[in-house]
Formats: sequence, structure tokens, C-alpha cells
Amino acid sequence: MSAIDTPLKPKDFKSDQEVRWCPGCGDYSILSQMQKVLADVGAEKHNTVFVSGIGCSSRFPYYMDTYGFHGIHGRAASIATGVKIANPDLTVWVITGDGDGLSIGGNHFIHTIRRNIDLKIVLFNNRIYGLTKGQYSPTSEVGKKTRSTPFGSIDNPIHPIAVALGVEVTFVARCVDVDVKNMISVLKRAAAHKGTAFVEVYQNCNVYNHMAFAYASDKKTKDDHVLYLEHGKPMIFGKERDKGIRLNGTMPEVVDLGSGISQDDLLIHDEKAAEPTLAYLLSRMRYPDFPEPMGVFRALEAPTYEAVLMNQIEEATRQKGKGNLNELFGAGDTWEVN
Amino acid sequence: MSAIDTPLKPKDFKSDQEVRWCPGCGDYSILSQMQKVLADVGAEKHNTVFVSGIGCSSRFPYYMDTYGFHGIHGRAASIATGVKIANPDLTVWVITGDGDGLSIGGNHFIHTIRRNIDLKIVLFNNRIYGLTKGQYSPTSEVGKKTRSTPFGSIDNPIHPIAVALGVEVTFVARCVDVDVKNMISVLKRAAAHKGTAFVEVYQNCNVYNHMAFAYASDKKTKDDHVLYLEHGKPMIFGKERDKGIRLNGTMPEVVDLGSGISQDDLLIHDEKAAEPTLAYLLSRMRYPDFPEPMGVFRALEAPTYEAVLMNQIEEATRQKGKGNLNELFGAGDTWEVN
Amino acid sequence: MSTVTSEGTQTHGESAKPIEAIESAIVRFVGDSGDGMQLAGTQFTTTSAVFGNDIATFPDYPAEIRAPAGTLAGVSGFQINFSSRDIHTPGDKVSALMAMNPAALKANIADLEDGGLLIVNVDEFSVPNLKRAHYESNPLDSDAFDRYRVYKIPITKHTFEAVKETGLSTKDASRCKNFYALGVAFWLYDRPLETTLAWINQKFAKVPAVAQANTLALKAGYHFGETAEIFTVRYRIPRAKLAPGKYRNLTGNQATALGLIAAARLAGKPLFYGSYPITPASDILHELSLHKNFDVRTFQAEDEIAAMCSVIGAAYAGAIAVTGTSGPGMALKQEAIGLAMITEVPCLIINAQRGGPSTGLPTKTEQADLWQAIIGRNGECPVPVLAARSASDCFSAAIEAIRVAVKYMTPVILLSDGFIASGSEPWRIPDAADLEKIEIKHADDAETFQPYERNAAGSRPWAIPGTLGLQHRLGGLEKADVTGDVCYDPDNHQHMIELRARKVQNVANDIGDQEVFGEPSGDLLVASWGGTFGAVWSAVQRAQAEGHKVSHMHLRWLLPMPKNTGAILKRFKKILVCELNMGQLQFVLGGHFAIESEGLHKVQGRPFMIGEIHEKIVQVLGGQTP
Amino acid sequence: MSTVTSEGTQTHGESAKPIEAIESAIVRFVGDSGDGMQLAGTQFTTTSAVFGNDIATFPDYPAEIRAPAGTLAGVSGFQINFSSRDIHTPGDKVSALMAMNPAALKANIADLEDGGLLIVNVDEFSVPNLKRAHYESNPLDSDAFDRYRVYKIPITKHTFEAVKETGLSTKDASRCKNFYALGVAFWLYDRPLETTLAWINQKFAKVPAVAQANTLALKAGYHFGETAEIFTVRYRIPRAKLAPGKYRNLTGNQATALGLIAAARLAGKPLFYGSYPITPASDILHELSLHKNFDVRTFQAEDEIAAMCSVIGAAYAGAIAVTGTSGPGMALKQEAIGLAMITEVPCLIINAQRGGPSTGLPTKTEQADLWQAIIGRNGECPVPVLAARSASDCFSAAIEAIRVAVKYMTPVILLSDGFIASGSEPWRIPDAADLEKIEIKHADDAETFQPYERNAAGSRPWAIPGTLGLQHRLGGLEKADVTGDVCYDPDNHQHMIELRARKVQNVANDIGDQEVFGEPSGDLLVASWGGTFGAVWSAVQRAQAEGHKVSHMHLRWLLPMPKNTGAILKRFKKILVCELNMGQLQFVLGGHFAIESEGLHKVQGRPFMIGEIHEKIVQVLGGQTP
Ligand SMILES: Cc1ncc(C[n+]2csc(CCOP(=O)(O)OP(=O)(O)O)c2C)c(N)n1
Ligand SMILES: Cc1ncc(C[n+]2csc(CCOP(=O)(O)OP(=O)(O)O)c2C)c(N)n1
Ligand code: SF4
Ligand code: SF4
Ligand SMILES: [Mg+2]
Ligand SMILES: [Mg+2]
Repeated sequence: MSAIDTPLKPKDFKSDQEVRWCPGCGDYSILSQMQKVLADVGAEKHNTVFVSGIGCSSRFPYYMDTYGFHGIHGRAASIATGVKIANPDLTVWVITGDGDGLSIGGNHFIHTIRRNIDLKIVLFNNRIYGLTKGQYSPTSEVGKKTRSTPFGSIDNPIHPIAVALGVEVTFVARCVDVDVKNMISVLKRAAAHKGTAFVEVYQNCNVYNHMAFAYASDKKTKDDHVLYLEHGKPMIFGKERDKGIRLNGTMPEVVDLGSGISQDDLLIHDEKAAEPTLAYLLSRMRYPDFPEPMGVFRALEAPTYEAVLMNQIEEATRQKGKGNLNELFGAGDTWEVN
Repeated sequence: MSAIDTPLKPKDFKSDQEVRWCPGCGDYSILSQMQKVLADVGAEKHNTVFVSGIGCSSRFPYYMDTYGFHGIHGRAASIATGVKIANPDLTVWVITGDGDGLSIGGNHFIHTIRRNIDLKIVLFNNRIYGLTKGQYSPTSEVGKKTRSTPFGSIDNPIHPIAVALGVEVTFVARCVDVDVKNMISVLKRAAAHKGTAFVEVYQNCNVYNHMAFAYASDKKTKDDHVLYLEHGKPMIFGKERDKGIRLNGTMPEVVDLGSGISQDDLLIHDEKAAEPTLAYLLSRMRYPDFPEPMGVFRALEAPTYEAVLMNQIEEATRQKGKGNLNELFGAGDTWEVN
Repeated sequence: MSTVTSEGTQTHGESAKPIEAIESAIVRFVGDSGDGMQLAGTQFTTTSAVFGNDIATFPDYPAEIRAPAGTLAGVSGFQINFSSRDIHTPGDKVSALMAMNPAALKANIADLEDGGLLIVNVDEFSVPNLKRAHYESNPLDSDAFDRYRVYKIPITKHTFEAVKETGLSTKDASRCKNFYALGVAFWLYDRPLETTLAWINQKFAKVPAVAQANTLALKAGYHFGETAEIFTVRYRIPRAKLAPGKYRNLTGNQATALGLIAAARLAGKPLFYGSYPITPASDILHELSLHKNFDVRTFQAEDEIAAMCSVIGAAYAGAIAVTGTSGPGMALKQEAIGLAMITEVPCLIINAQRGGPSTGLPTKTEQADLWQAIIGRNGECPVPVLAARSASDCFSAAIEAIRVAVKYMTPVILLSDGFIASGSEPWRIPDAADLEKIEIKHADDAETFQPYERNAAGSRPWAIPGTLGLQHRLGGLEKADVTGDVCYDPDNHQHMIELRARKVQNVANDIGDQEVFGEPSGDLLVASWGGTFGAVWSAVQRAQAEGHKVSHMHLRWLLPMPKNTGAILKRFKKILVCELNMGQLQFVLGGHFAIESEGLHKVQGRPFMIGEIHEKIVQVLGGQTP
Repeated sequence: MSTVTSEGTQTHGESAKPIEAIESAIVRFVGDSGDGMQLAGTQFTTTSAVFGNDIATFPDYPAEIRAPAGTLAGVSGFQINFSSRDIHTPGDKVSALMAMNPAALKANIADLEDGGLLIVNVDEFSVPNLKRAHYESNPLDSDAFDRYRVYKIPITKHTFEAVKETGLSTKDASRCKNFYALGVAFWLYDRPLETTLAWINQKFAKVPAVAQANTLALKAGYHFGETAEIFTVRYRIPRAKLAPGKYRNLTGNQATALGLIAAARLAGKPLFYGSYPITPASDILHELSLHKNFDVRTFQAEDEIAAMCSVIGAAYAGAIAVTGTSGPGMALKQEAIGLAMITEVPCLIINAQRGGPSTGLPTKTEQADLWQAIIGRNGECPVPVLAARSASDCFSAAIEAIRVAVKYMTPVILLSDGFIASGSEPWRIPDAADLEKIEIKHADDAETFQPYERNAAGSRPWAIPGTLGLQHRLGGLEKADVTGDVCYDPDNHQHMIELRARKVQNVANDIGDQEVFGEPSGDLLVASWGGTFGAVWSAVQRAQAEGHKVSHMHLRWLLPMPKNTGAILKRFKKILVCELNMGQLQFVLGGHFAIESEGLHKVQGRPFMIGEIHEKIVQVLGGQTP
């Protein structure tokens, strides 16, 4: 219990609860990587809180030996906001799904992000409602046949990263459940970010939407469909690293390297760009027309909500002194009755 | 009553209800322009519906002699969605405020837009909660002192057009309450659009946030702070039309025309660009660093939600025949009892 | 519960084993979530229904999609009560339990009647599986089950052997175990295989190997019963004497969906269904979205608030507008239901109740949203509320609800619950021509139109956008009588609140008198509502048969209640209110009629058993059988 | 209501006019929203309070920020009851009405007592203004007001003349009319000008011309009373015999805010207030956000759901966590309140009720959210509910609510209403040292900690993140007793529902016995709750004085009710429940105690008048005064 001196191992972050996802669910990998990352970054169990909504993904907190709160559908970010404001010293992670975070919880998602409160939001995007047994979600592609859309879905999907950029998120990244190395690096970066960090994880629901992200996870093909972002580096991809992304006006295009086109012609990734336009453009690169960017799209330092709030409190206390109840009660027009 | 043959005048769209906004409120101008636009585009009173939420702005439907629904706070877009699906022949306008549409109603805002259902959403942005007497709103600037933020607001504002682009809106435009000419042209374009049309109107709340948009409305200064967008035209602005916008990588910059820089160097506006990145970049151009774009940012044709839905119904009816209740009841495994 | 009839035993067909004719039996299939128990149960149900029994079923599955194999959390079950008599519940104690693994055994054994059949798949009683089920040692080796008739069958092994010739992978072969178990059950209760065989062939037409494997497994199970030396007897449940007609097995959610489609057709209107998925209501959405050729327009909204608001818009624009949800979603809809109520637009809100509070027990049944439905909104906001009493009753309840909504221009709340929403029962298929039209007359006269003028029923006109000259504005602010203009006048507010309340009370003119099952007065009136009908009715029948002066009042309408409800209550010495909550109807009866009553309150995520109600009746009556 | 005392008339100070000493008077300032009536009223209030009267006020303003000038929709009013006796309401009939335009006159004249003073600004009785007020002709020219003492003063003209020397624009000069009217009122009731003069100088320190103009207008009004020949008498209301101490005038919302800050301090905790603006609750947010130096952390959320959820998070993390709203916002919070209830985190939800249903009458008062508070959630979800009875009582109610929340680890709902939330009354300022500490002991022993272990009160430990070794998980699914692990066991569910219900009932151990004002038994018990206390109490006093055997029971706690409540009810022959709704408490009393009662139901967006309650009491008692 007083293990703060000896470094914690991934297994120290495992709770005593039975993990209850379907065998083969992508959630297992995310759980393992999270436990590893927390150990690696030296997180303290008692100062870490996982907050979630409702959905298969939202069972996550039960499996972590940290503080945890399994909320109601769509509201994880709001609960987490209260936790963080009440105690800014805590490290607060939000675990949500594409339905939880983007359908019913879409409003809290955008408002939490715009406030830049220091929460790490990890969205398990399986493009389906898992827990309610397979209805389409806001990230499901047009034409998808599900239990609620037997003739194919007719809603245009939402792209979580584009939405986050619509409210100018300060940290945004993406990874794939089975791509362990990339996920670990992304989660570590999110852990280190001060402000709202948003991570989209492509997650396989092998029961209701199996292989939805095969293009990005299948070892054989993924190199041609995924672009790993590296700050300051040109955007190169492909198994042979022979393809790249070039800017044409405000439009990206895929080019083959060689025969007149060199690395110097390619877009250079700049995760620190003050303007989020580049990140927005990257969020619009989608399979099959483009390789889908993985890694950190944007990482910008900016004041956090809770820091500015605590500043105001300190400042007010400095100016007026620590509140005195009798002064508060007796302020304004008063009169004496004898 | 049977006035469908004689063209309607703006005053025909005035209802018999007393208009109850504060004298001097920017809402009056929007009301007049709307009445004018409806007359100009030949709208039919009985086929037009105005739906709103709650707020000063949301009183709008009462003043229009069309069908109208004054809803509850934040939910106008959802009510309107039901109207449109139930009867796609109606022309449905949504009137909302920055609090109504972006704070409590933010989720419906983004989901309505992504569905591209044919609603015209007009958001009266006065950067304040008017009806509840002056709390800051999601569009209020950082540091704003209001009744709920006596020490200055600490939330980063939301930019409605950027949010709309985060969900890839098909039509988005902006205008200013007192700039009658531009407003009329923008509203007419919105009226003509098939799909979700989103119009942000800068609106003066002269009681709680007077002159919030003075830079963009004051005749003396506005030419330097406003950029009128014209499809296919270079982006020129300034009283003397001597300034322009040039692209530097993915970043816009203000340049002075002449001395080596000509119109050809400037960004050309393309409201029909399939990729919304240009529009996003324009949404990021903000006072005082940039002139703020007015007019149509983006106008793209795409299938509407209700059209695809009705197609599915027609297709199903074609394939299976118009539903027969007895067949429906008797489908599946049945057995006889005698 | 299953009793031997006077026919005694006899042999049947080519079977060499004696067949005992019994009146009814209750079979429960239990296994892991992945074991296909729901499917086995459904097949047994269909076969029994087609055979001609009366049936009632109760599926019971975990909140997790698939909890880890072999754990208690992952146990899934399906219970069928099939009978040659009228039955109204899936039954109390189980006659035969088919347990596919130790966890399933552990979670269900308490419900097996003494002397009942316990059939276990011994192959799964490995040490790790026993551990997963928190068994210290193998219970089959102990004397723990001596009071049952235990049959240990190596179902896994037999299944593998049976399907070997198909060349299926181990994983796929293993999936056929449920058909083997079903085959055993079919043999045991002398059921024909045809219905299931036909189903298999149709379902797996595209994967012949799977079709073949399931067929082989089913037959292997059946033949095992016949040839193995372990069963000494089998049972037959003769056909029931049901009302003649064509029947079909239907869950409450399916019945609701069909009722809605019928209601829209009877009204000559498109059906708009705006909803957000939630257990156990989602199946209404699923079912409706299949029937687009009935001009059904389903809208999966981003949340329940949007769903409810879209319903208001659709109702305003003239559709038959409906939403469905469960408790937490209902909470979210309440503000908008208030808007529907004050604007007086006709619509229907369905709440398939589940275990609460909060997320509670999402896949279990409960009746604890009654208060929420009748008085859970801000302001004076009465809304008619009714509850369906069984799966098939959802069909007529849905039509009745729509009828009231459009006649009285009001939102109506229809309550069902997890038990009847997901449970199924035979439905006598009506002839569409026999269903009464729903008359709708939209306002159309611009000269005389007033949005809040009232007719004799207290209802206002339904004037829909698109009608020439009838432009008007609705909204959530208080409105002036007749004109509907926004109005802050104090007396007008009181007047309008009273008018709206009176309108809801007027619904009592349409719903007829409250029925009492049994004598109109007596020692005890047992009151119930909703999906507990069958259990309460059966228990009261039993008590009546024993000579108790007890009657049963089942409330279909909770707001308003039939006009004679108070009078009925006063004619009995005692009142017992049975409900799957802590006394919500009981409280409401006290509030309305100032009566004292006793309550039977069960909140265990499960329906009532007939036995426990009967016991309570006897206890309230002094513990003695006359 | 104002009665001449035995002292008779006398002269006072330098005034030449006779002064009549009276016990109390009720003055109402009415005008256009832009006329500054709220300000005039507040100043009159402060002056009277400082002078030493007991006071009660009632501001009444339109839902529009500023409806068009001169219209009925734009009328704004402020009423003050000031007295030399104890008073508890702003009064029924008005003694003096100051009407700034025809619309204001029209909307308020019905409330003026016969023989009352009617002072009108004749300058505003132009033809267009009369038309805006829907007057066909000038009522001042008719004999319609013969039963009042009418004083027509050209207030606009006089004001312009008075402030001419300041050189203010016409628009600004016109804004001083309210101070002129206030001056007249001050003269009429013999009030000193000092308090208001000091206020003007402080408020307008940066705009001396405005300060000067308002000063001139105020004095001009005062002098007009003295010198003009039209008033023949003036009045004096002597000091009241109030409990000695320092006083301050406070609205219910301010009192609530101070109570919350005090409670957090008494608990040694930061105060978290997450809220979304809504009338009439917003002022709590406004007040709290001023006091950041008390470690008050206000969070203006994007909606009420986010507000409530942030409160849950903050409570979990160890803050004193509170949200405030009104009816429609309360509806939105209900799902999350269920989560707070099942996770058992301590927090407070304040509902300042307003007129409903739906948006209803948003700026008016009502008590129609009682049902919503006590039983309006999904599932079995009881939450302690109490209601403040007056503006200043909000202070102690807020502290008491927090005390219960943290002791019992439960959300608590505190009801106020528009009337007491925005109305003000004198508050005897307590000494902070006299307030009892709120003891909080967080769990800290990792060896023994169990998240759902219960203490004698039935409460579980509050273990907050950041505590070493106490990692645990909360959530909305049903949880196992003691450990809090997710648990679908049927018996555990029943057990937990019972434990949670019992815990809420245990609050009755802390709230003491229910008080009865008057004899403990008798012919009639008048029951009330919330902000109607003053009116009901005064009416019962009056009836008692007349010799009626009537007592008053005012319920502060609505859930649970004090243990003796049922016993009290049974000691009276009749029960009359007075409430600003259609009988919600009445229904609840029936539900709990199976008693019959009569109800006085007012839903007019206005508080009760003493007279109407008194009348009802007499009527229920048979119509005769003993
Ligand atoms: C208020 C409310 N509405 C609906 C539900 C039902 N529900 C539970 S989880 C879920 C969606 C889950 O999808 P997602 O967030 O993508 O999570 P996944 O299961 O796919 O991980 C829904 C609709 C609920 N629990 N509460
Ligand atoms: C559920 C609910 N929450 C809060 C309110 C209170 N409310 C009414 S209007 C409003 C904000 C208005 O701001 P905005 O939408 O910007 O409109 P404006 O008045 O500025 O035009 C709020 C918070 C409400 N009516 N309903
Ligand atoms: S349903 Fe899908 S997302 Fe849920 S646990 Fe199973 S595989 Fe994972
Ligand atoms: S408060 Fe502001 S927005 Fe509202 S009507 Fe007045 S000026 Fe317009
Ligand atoms: Mg999902
Ligand atoms: Mg606004």
C-alpha cells in the first residue's frame, strides 16, 4: 500500500475485477498499454482517476487499480471536469466510446476541449454501439447496415479529430488498438500534455463491427494506409517509404517519391503550429484516398482552465485577504436593532 | 388568405404579435431582412416554418406570419428535424442564439449539420446571454466581465463557423445585423441551399454587450476589419481595397497590394471546394489580426438527409410493395389453432 | 408446477420409452453468453407454439455483451413455460434445467423444483471452469443434487462426434452444442424436429456446412434421448385449447412496433419514430426500421432529448410521432415532454422499464418508473399514462395510446418493462380489417381557426404546417386561452392549468370502467399494473380456487384511472398492491383515494413468481386456507 | 391592511402637514421595465429597514428584458410591506400605488385597497400611451377611481425641471423620474433621505452629473410632497420591535449563496458550484462568483446536465459540491441525480421554482416542482428534500442541507421559489463563531476500507481520490453490499434498494419533531411548505385571533418528513393544504398517511395573499366566525 517509493509495474495497475469484454475485443490491448504507460511515466495510483460514461469501452475504469468513476451515458467529460476543478493535483483520464463521447456526449466533448482543462480523453472508436448490441454510431460510414439501419445508414459520419479541431483542441492524436508501439508513444505524449489531450483509438469490435479498421491494422496492408506523423519531418509513408504528401494550394495530395519529386517537396509536419489549419487538413485525409495520419496531429501549450481558475482565486485572496465569514455576512447596507 | 397568386410583400410576413425586444436590439434588423428575403424569394407563408429555442433571439418565430414553434432551450434543431422529416415539402428555418445553439444546444447543432438535413439555421451571435440578463456565452471573449464572471471569463470562446466546419457543413456564411445588403444576400443564398445552411449573424445586444461587434459594424472602421468573400475572386479588402490575403504554407497573411504584390498573389475564394480546409482557414481569420470574412464561406451540393430517407422508403415500397398490414401481422413462423 | 394428468403414461410413435402426459412444463436452457441459449430457447418456443401449446417465455441475459467464458457474469438463460392450459407467466419453479457449464448451473439451480430434471454438460466441468464458477469442488460428485433427477451428458464430446463429417473447425463445431441440447429437450418433451430443421436450412442456406452440422447435432441430441439408457421416461404436453385463429410468437417490443405501424395506417399517416438506442427498448427501433414500405420514418437521434424533440416537431407537422426508451432516457426526455404537453401536440412516449436507479440493472426488469411517468416533470404537467400487461398486449396498448394522443392532442406515456418487452408469447393475429380506424380531422378553416379553442373533449385543433391560412405559433410559454398568444396574466395561467388537467381527466370517458376479476367485493382486492398481470392473475385464481374471497384489479390506465376505481377499492376489506418496485402504485392509490393498503414489493430484476404472490395473499388474509 | 393606531395624528419634524401614525403600509412602485422601478423599490426598502421597520418585498418583472415601452408586457413592479410589527409577507392589498404610466396603472390597479393612495405620473397619459395600454380613453378623466385617493403629478415635467441645471440629455434626465417618485414616497411615509443620498453618491461617483441629477430629482419629489397643496396627510410607521442585532436586507438567492459559503467554511472545504444560468436561480451563481477569496470555485457549465455531472465529480473528489437551477433545468438533471444517489456522493441541488409547465411563466413564482423533487426520477431513487420558508431562511436551509448531504453521503434537494429567491427580507446577521462546524472524516485506512460499508447512520465512507491505498471504483450499476463491486445478484439488488431507502429515512433522526403553531389538536390543521410560510402563518394567526380552533404545520422537510407528522395530522378534524400548485403536497400526504384533506391551490404566478387563505380557512370551518 505504501508503494510510492518502489516504481510501479504494469500489473500494479490491474484491479481485482474480472475483465468482462468479449474475447478478442480491441479494448484488451488498450487496457494493457494504458497499464504499461502509467507504469512507465511513474503515475501514482492514488493520484490517478479514470472517469468514463456508458458503453463497453466505459467499463475500463473497473479494471484499473486507480480511482475510478463509471458515470452515465455521455457525461464522462463533465464528471471529470468536476473532479479536476475540485482537486487540480489529480491526473484525470476520460475513457469514452464513439457513441458515448460523440453522440449523446458530443456537447460536453466540445466544451471540455475548448476550455482546455487538463483531462486526457481517450475515445475508443469502433464505429458501432457495442454495449447495446450493434446500432450504427456517429462514426459509422454511410450505407452501413446495422440493427437500426437494415437498409444502410444515411447519416454522414463525424470525424472525431475534425470535431476536436473545430473547437481548437490543444493536443490531438490517433492510434490503432493493435499498433502497440504507436499507442504507447501517443498515450505517453497525452499523459505529458498540460491541457485537454484528445486521443482517438481505432478499436476493433469483433462482435458487431469486426475488421472495421483492417486497412489500418492489418500488417500486410497498413503501411500503405497509414502515415506516421513526426514533428519536423516530411510526410512519407508506404511499405517502401516511397510515397509522400504534398500541398497543392490548401489541398493535400499523394505523390510518389523519385522521378522529380523529392522529400523537400513534401509537407513537413508541425505539431506546434499555432494555427490548427494543418492539423485540420490532416484530419481530412481519409482512407482510401489518403493514408490516415497516426500519432500527434497537434500539441500546443496554452493556459489550462483549472490553472487560470486557481489563479483567480489566489489573486482574489491576495487582494481581499482570505475570506472572513463575518465580513461577508455584514457587507452592504446594514442596520442595528437594539 | 388565398394570396398565393399575388406576390407577397415583406409586411405580409409580419405577424400580429407585438415585437418585444429592447429598443435598439440588433434582432429588429434581422427580422426585417428576413421578412424582405422571404418576400423576395417568393416564400409561401403556409409552407414556411420557423423553429427556435429559448433566448431573446428565439422569440423570432412569434413575429413572423408563418408557422412557428418556440421550443425549449437548445433544442430548436431537433424539433426542426422532426418537422422536416415528417414533411420534407416544408421550408424550415431554425433561429437560435449563441447560448441556445452553441451552449446547451451544441450537440444538436453538430449532429444536425453532419446529417445535412435541409434546415436553414440562423444563429444570432451577440456573445452574451441576453434573456437571462447578461452572463457570458460560449462565444464571449476570454477576460469578459459579466454577471457570472466578475473577474473575467476564463473559457476560450467557441467559433461557430469553425465548429460547423468541424462537422463539414455544406453551407456556411456570416453577416452583421446592420449590414443590411450583405445580410440579405447571405439569407437568400441560405434559402436557396439544399441541405443544412448555417448563417452566423453578428448581433448587437445593446443592453448587455453593447458594441461587441463595433469593429465590424461601424461604418468608419469596418472596411478594414471585414473581408467580403466572393466566389472565384481574390481576397481583397480595406477602405481603399489595397489589402489582401495571401497564403503562406497553410497560413494566411495580410499583405498590402502594390509594391511587388499583385492580385494574382492573393488567395482566390472557392466556396465550392470539396475540401473544407480553405473555409476552415477563413474561419480562423479573426479580429484584430485579420479582417473577418463575411458572406459565403462554403456552399457545396450534397445529398440531403430527408431526400435519402425518402428514397429508401420509395425503394422499399418499390421492392416490397406498399405495406400490407395483414402480411405484416402474419409474417414469420405462424400456426393455426382450430 | 407440472402435474401428471389423469391420462397417465402411454407410449408414443416409435419411441420405446414410456410417455407421461402432463399439463405443463417449464424448461430453462442456461449456459455461457456464447453458448447460444437464447437461440435454443427460441427454437423450443416456436416448436411448442406451432405444436399448439400455450407458451410464455423469459429470456435472461447479462449486461455484458460477452463476459469472460465460464464466469457467473456471463451466464445467459432462456425459460419456456408450455402448457395445455391457458398460462400467463413463464412459470415459477423449473421442471427441467439444461446447464451447459458450472457457472450456469450455479446461477440457476436454486430455481429447479424438487424432483426436477437436471441435465448437465459434464464435459465442461473441468477444474478451471469450476473455479470460474467459484465452485471449490465438482458439485456433481457430491450429494448436493440428490433431490433432482440428474443426467450427466458429455454434450461437447457428442457434438464433436456428431458433426465431424462436416469438417468444421473446432470452434465452429463447438457452436453446435446448443442444438444438441435442444435435441435432447425435444426428445424429452416429445416435440417434432421439423420446425427447427426448416429454420436451420433457411438461416444457414449460404453456409451448408453449418446447416448440416446443426442438423446433425440436433438429431444426435434427439437420438441420444431415445437410445441412451439414462432417461426412463419422457413427457408430452397436449395441445392447449386456445381461441381459434392464426397465431404467432411475438415479443412485447415487436408487438409494440406492429401496433405503431397499424395505428399510423389506421390514421392514414406516416409513422415517425425518433429514438436513441437503449436496452430493453432498442428492439422497437430495430423492428420498425425494417418496415420502411409502410412509410415508417425512423430517426436514430444523437440522444434522447433530440429524439423527443424530433417527435414534437414531427407531431406538429402532422405525423404519428413516437419515441421509445427506458428509465434513464426517460429522465432526459422529461423537459421536452413538458413542452409537448403545454403545446398540446399528440405523441407517444414508450418506456420499457428496467432495473434502476441510475444505470442499475440495465438488462433486468422492474416497474419503478411509474412515479416518473405520472408526476415526474416540472410544473403542473399531467400526461395520460397506460401500461401494457403482456407481450402481445403491447400491440393493442400502442394503438390505444395513439388513439388517445390524437383525440386529446396530448403526449401519452406507454409503460412496458424488460420482462414483457423482451419476453414473447403467442399472439392471435388479428385481421387488419377488424381494427377500428383512427379518425383525424385537421383544422382547415382559416376564417374560424383558433389554435387553443377547445372541443367537447377539451381538445384543441391539430393544424399542421402546409395548411393555407392557418399560420400560428406554438411554444412553451403560458398561452392565452383560445388564441394561444403568449400570456402572463395570472388568472389565465390558473385557467389554462385547469383546462389542461381537465382534458387529461376526460380521457377517463374513453377508457371504460375498471374491470375486476372475481367478485365485486370481498375480503381482499389485489391490485396490479403492467407486466405483472399474468403472475398476479394466476395467483388470485389459485387463491379463489382455494375459496378465498379475493379479487383482482389490474390497472391498464394509471392516469387517469377509470372513474369507478375509487368505488371498487372501497368495496374490499383489504387491499394488496403487488408491484416490482417499493410501492409506487400503492402510494398513488393513497394519494388519490386516501386508502390504506399492503404492498408486495419485489425489486430483484425478476418478474413475480405466482407462488410468492399467492403466499402473500394467504398471509394478508390471515394465513389460513378456508 | 394599514390601520390607524391609537396614537392618532401628530406632526413631525419641520413638516407642516399632519402625520398619522400607522402600524404598517404597503407601497408598490410600478412602471415600464425601463423606468427603474426595481431600484426605487430597493431604495425604499433599505431606507425603511435602516429606519427600523420590519419589511418584506416582492419584485415582479416581465419575462422580456425590455418589452416595448409603455406596453402591458413591459410593466415592472416592486412592492414593499413595512411595519412596526412582525410581518411575514409583502402584503395583500396595496396602500399606495405609484404608477408611472397607463400600462402600469392598468396592470396593478386591481390590487389597490379601497381608499388607497393612487399616485400617477400624468405626463405619461398621452393618447399613444393609453392605446399601448389598451385604454380606450383616459381613465383618470372618468369616475373609475373614485374609491381611491388619486394624486395626479406631472412627474416627468417636474423631473426635467429639477435636473435642468445638470445639463443632462433628455434621455438621461428622463431616467431620474424614479428618484422623483421615490422622493414623493419618502415624504409621504416620513422616511429620511440619507441612506438613498449616500447610495447615489457612491454608485455614481464616477458620473457626478448623474449623481447630482438623481439627488435633485429625489429632493424635488420630497419637497413636492411638503409644499404642494395636494396631500393632506402623511404617515409614519414606527420602528418595529425586532430581535436585537445587526440586520441586513437579503434576497433568498443571496442568502443561499452566503449559506453555501458558510457551509463550505464550516466543513473546511472548497465550495464547488457548477451551474447553468436560469431565472430565477442565476443570482446564486452571480453572488458566489464574487467571492473567490473564499475558495469558491464557480463553473458555468454548457448545460444543466454538465453542471450536475460536474457536481458529482467535484463531490467525489472531496469538495462541497452544489448546483442550482429551476424547473426545466431540474428536469435535465434528474438522470444524473440518480447517479449521485446510487454512487452515494454528497451534494446539493437547489431548485428555485418558477411557473410551469415547460417554460411556463419563467419570471413568476410557483411551487409545482415538489413531485419532481421527491419522486420524479427513474427507478427507486429517494433523495432527501427540504424547502426554505423565506428569503433569509435560505441561509440556514442551505447549511442544513449540506450537513445532511455529507453526513448521509447523499444528494439533497433544496427547494426555494421565485418569490423568496428574488424577494428580500431583513436578515439578522449571525456571528460566524456561533455556527456549528460540519464535521467531515474522510476514509483513510487502507486496511479496513470498504467503499459500501455502512455506519450507524446507514452512510458509507467518503474516500477521496488522492488518498493513498484507497483506490476504488464507483458507478451507476447496482453494486454489491459492502464492497461496491458491480453485482447483478437479485437479492443484493433488493437489499441495496432497501439500504438506500432506509438511509434516507434515517435523516428523520436529525431533523427533530415537526412543530405545530397553535394547539396540538383542533378543528383544522393548515399545512404548508416552502415560501408560502409567511402568508399561511399570518392567515392562521388571524383565524386563531378570531377564536377558530386552527393550527398551522409548516413542513421544512418533505422527504423524509419528521417522524411525528402522521400523528399530528390525525389529531385534527380537518386538514387544509395550501400550496402554489394543484395539490402536490396534498397528494403526498395522502400517499404517506392515507388521509383526506382539502386544498387551496393557486397557480397564478403570484404568492398567496393572507386574505385568501384566511377566507378559505373560515370557509372550511363552516363559514362562521366563532
Ligand atoms: C441515457 C442513456 N441512453 C442510452 C443508453 C444505452 N447505451 C448504453 S451504451 C450505448 C452506446 C455505446 O456505444 P459506444 O459509446 O460507442 O461504446 P461501445 O460499447 O461501442 O464501446 C448506449 C446507447 C444509456 N445507458 N443511457
Ligand atoms: C433548460 C433551460 N436552461 C436554462 C434556461 C435559461 N435560459 C433562457 S435563455 C438562455 C440563454 C440565452 O442566450 P442566447 O441563446 O445567446 O440568446 P439571447 O438571449 O442572447 O438572444 C438561458 C440560459 C432555460 N430557459 N432552459
Ligand atoms: S461488443 Fe464489441 S466493443 Fe463490446 S466488448 Fe464485445 S467486442 Fe468489445
Ligand atoms: S437583452 Fe440584448 S439581445 Fe435581448 S432583446 Fe435586449 S438588446 Fe436584444
Ligand atoms: Mg462504440
Ligand atoms: Mg446570445
